[in-house]
Amino acid sequence: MSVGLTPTEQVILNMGPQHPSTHGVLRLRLTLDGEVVVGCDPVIGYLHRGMEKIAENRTYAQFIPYTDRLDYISSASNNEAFVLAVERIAGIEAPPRAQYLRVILLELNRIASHLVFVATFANDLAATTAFLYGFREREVIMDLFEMWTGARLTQSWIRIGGVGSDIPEGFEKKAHEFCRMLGPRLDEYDQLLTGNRIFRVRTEGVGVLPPEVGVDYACSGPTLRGSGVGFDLRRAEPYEVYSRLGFDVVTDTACDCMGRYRVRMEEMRQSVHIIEQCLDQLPEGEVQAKVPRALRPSAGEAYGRVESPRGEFACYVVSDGGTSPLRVRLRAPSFYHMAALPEMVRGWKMGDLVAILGSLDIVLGEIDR
Amino acid sequence: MTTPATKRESYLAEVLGGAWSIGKGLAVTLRNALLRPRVTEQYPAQRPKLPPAWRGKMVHKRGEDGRPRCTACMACQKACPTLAIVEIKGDEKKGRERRATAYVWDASRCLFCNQCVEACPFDAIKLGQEYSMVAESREGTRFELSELLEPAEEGEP
Amino acid sequence: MTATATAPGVLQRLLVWWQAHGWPAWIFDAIWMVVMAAVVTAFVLVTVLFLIWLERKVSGDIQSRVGPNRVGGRFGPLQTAADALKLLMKEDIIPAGADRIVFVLAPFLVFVPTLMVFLVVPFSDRWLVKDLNLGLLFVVAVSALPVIGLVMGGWASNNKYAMLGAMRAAAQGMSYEIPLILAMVCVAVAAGSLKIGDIVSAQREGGWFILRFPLQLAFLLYLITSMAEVNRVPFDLPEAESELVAGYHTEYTGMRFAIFFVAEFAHLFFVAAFCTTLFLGAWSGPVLPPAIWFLIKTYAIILVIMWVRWTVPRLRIDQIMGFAWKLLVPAALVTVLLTGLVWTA
Amino acid sequence: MIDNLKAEIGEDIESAEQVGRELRLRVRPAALVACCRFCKERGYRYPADITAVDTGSEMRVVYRLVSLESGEHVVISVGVPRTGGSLPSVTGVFKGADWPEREVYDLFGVRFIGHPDLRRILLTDDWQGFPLLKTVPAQSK
Repeated sequence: MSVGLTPTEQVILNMGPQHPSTHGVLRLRLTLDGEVVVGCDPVIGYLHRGMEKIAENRTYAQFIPYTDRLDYISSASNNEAFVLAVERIAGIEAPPRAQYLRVILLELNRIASHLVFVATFANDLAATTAFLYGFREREVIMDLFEMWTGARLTQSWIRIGGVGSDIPEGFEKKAHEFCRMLGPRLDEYDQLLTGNRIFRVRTEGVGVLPPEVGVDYACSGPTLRGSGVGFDLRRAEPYEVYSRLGFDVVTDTACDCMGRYRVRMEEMRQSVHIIEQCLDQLPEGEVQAKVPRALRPSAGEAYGRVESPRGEFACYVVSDGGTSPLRVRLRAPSFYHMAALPEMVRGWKMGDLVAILGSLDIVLGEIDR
Repeated sequence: MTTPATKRESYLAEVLGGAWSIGKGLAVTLRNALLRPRVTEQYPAQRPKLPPAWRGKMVHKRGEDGRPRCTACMACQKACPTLAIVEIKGDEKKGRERRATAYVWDASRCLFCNQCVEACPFDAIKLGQEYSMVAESREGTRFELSELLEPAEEGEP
Repeated sequence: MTATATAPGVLQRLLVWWQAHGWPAWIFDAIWMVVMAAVVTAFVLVTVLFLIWLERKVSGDIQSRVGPNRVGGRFGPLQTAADALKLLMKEDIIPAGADRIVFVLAPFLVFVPTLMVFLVVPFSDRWLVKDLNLGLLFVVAVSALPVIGLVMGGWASNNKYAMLGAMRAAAQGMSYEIPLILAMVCVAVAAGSLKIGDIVSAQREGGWFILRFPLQLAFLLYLITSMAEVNRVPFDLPEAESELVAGYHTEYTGMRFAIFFVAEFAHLFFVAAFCTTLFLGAWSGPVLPPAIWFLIKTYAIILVIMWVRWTVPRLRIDQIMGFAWKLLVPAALVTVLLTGLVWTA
Repeated sequence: MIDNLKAEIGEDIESAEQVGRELRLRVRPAALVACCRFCKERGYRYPADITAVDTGSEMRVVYRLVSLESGEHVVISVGVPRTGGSLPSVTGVFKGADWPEREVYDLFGVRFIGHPDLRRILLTDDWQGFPLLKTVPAQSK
């Protein structure tokens, strides 16, 4: 970007760990040429709590509340991945009602997470009002969680062999109400953001992630689907009762920030559809299978993969037959997306960097673990 | 840094379309400003109505005799993922007759995961409605049995 | 026209008394202008406090929130006063690597010109501190000065975010000045004068300029460019919170930050007031006193600017420049041409 | 698949076992990169996970490659010594292997030969030791 003979110099800018749009304690070491990003080196680990080490020193059940603190925007998907892996090793199956309830919890978490995405993404682009609208709608979900599980954010309500409790009276009615309310509100977002010309020029064509590159970086979830790859674990490796539920795997061929945003907007509508099906099909019965208090699964290993709102959240559990796992590996989607970030931002401007980072919807809790 | 080829609109259509799209956004914000209710909770003045399932400060239940139901069996301590139940002591009686004399729960360690409640064989504890556990020191977040015990019922000695 | 010519009756008598002593009238004039300037400054500062409160209330309404509601009663009228007090008591930090003199000077270089322009705002039929012959030119010249202060502040902070913010402020300030001036030129052509008083009286005789083709276009151009001039979303790139933390004033704290902040809102009030003067017939209106009419129109413009600010996202720097040079400048030139054709025809 | 692989790689494959949708391979370090490339060419383009397991007696690095089309997994385990072990890097095959390999290095101390930028990732640069080894005690039990 040098003008004529004027010599220019590259600047190294340290963005974060305290910065309004790094979505937590992320640090980006940027090399800038004027406004243009020529290099980006994400520095992570500020939130590292040694979760995988903790897991080796806790019983299986005791580790569940810790998993909530990974992707704290949608804690149920972390619970689910861990519980799924443990149940596979131990050969436990949750009763049908519990499986439906899990799906309801997971999908409500997905909507809550996507609402936070829309909110923060809009905020990154300075549309402050959409930020508060997203959180306003999310608050209704939080109230639903509070009513059922007694906690708003870190529910830890998916347990080995079932869920923590059955839904209380009146929950179904309120959930239906929420489902009916959300659709029109999303249409409103479309008017406020999706169609807005300024929003479009800021997101369309920005931060292109070609599908083959996305797969090579092991990106998943809306980030990969926004590049046109229809990879959704709810379809590819159905867990719980997803195989019985009708929904579309949303993809978008735009490969840019707008594509990723649109996928998430549409996924919220699909999630509403899933929740309504679950509420209609919800069978009677127990919500917790018989599980020994001191669970000692036989030696072996299992891989639990869950489609979290961010992508493939997986849990690799190795058991040696004891009460604690021998090894728990937490595979966080944001970690892989973060690795792809430098490639996506190269050549874009500062303002685009914020948009691209926002469009990946990272959560530092699961990146740093 | 390639922009996918999109159909280029005419200059004027682009300008007018852009203005129209912003106008739609303005209509949304105006509608919200004039028609939608304010959702903020005025916290200290207005307290949240908590559902019965709320997981807050630990509460020790009393038995019919007014004494704590806790028998100091240590099941909750074993179940706790974070060592939040620091100390449990019982009197000299054995088994079901035993009663807790000391019980220290550290709110700053607690994850409010409910596993202690589920582990309790005597239904002696629950996570209650109290959500404000503010303290000025770490010591202040440790609650003794007397602070955790639910208030005695009316009419009892 | 001098201050004395627009002065009310009491003043006339004072002047007679003054000249009876044989003292020259220009000293009286000077004293009178100082007094008026002080009054205007005080008025602007109070207005800024009110505007900040208004902005928070408006954004609260738009965002389903309440906004300030504790300090000084149910609607929190004293919230900004309390905030100002807080800022006054904050520690004043000058970064170690800063260029101290420039750093200290910058806020004032932003603040003073934004107050100076109020000298030519006709708040009512009697209240125009100095109706300069080249009033419009004065506004154009003085309101371009704050950009220098922004660049100085950004440079002196010795902070990369501030530097980027300052560069953005410079680029944006320059680019948007051109369509802004062209929009004003349309008004000058229509009024046939650069003098504010003439512009106002031209509207009293022939109707508000916004009702007369093609000045509607000039009005739109003025509104858009003035949003850019006061650095508000979608043109808030120099501050761009989500990108540059706080842009050029990242390193400013306490009172120095407050001066930047006050200057920004004073500028907002000015562009709205001047918009009223140029296009909405200034203080003219039926029944109510002229000053009230002026404020009603000004606040209507301010509310529109706030409404836009809380609705749209921010543009990128190259898009902002493209918008100015590819759309606003040609449109402004066409408007000038049209105005010329209509008014000479 | 197994037969093809054996024909290609030969005796560097120590064992192969199909468990459900997973093909679990045990491979010698020398054949790792060839094996990964072989799998990628056959549709296992998604490097879902790279991690290590320290059982206390032996350590292995586990590569999980997934085919997005068929949903099949290939799980490649490679044994490494518990201290000072090293493996060839597969970053040349999968770009997505960069960060996970750094993480395995950071937490287990396995060095990846040919990795473009092998630094600590989650822990600070001056951290001593590799915390996920079983020899490192957890603070509280």
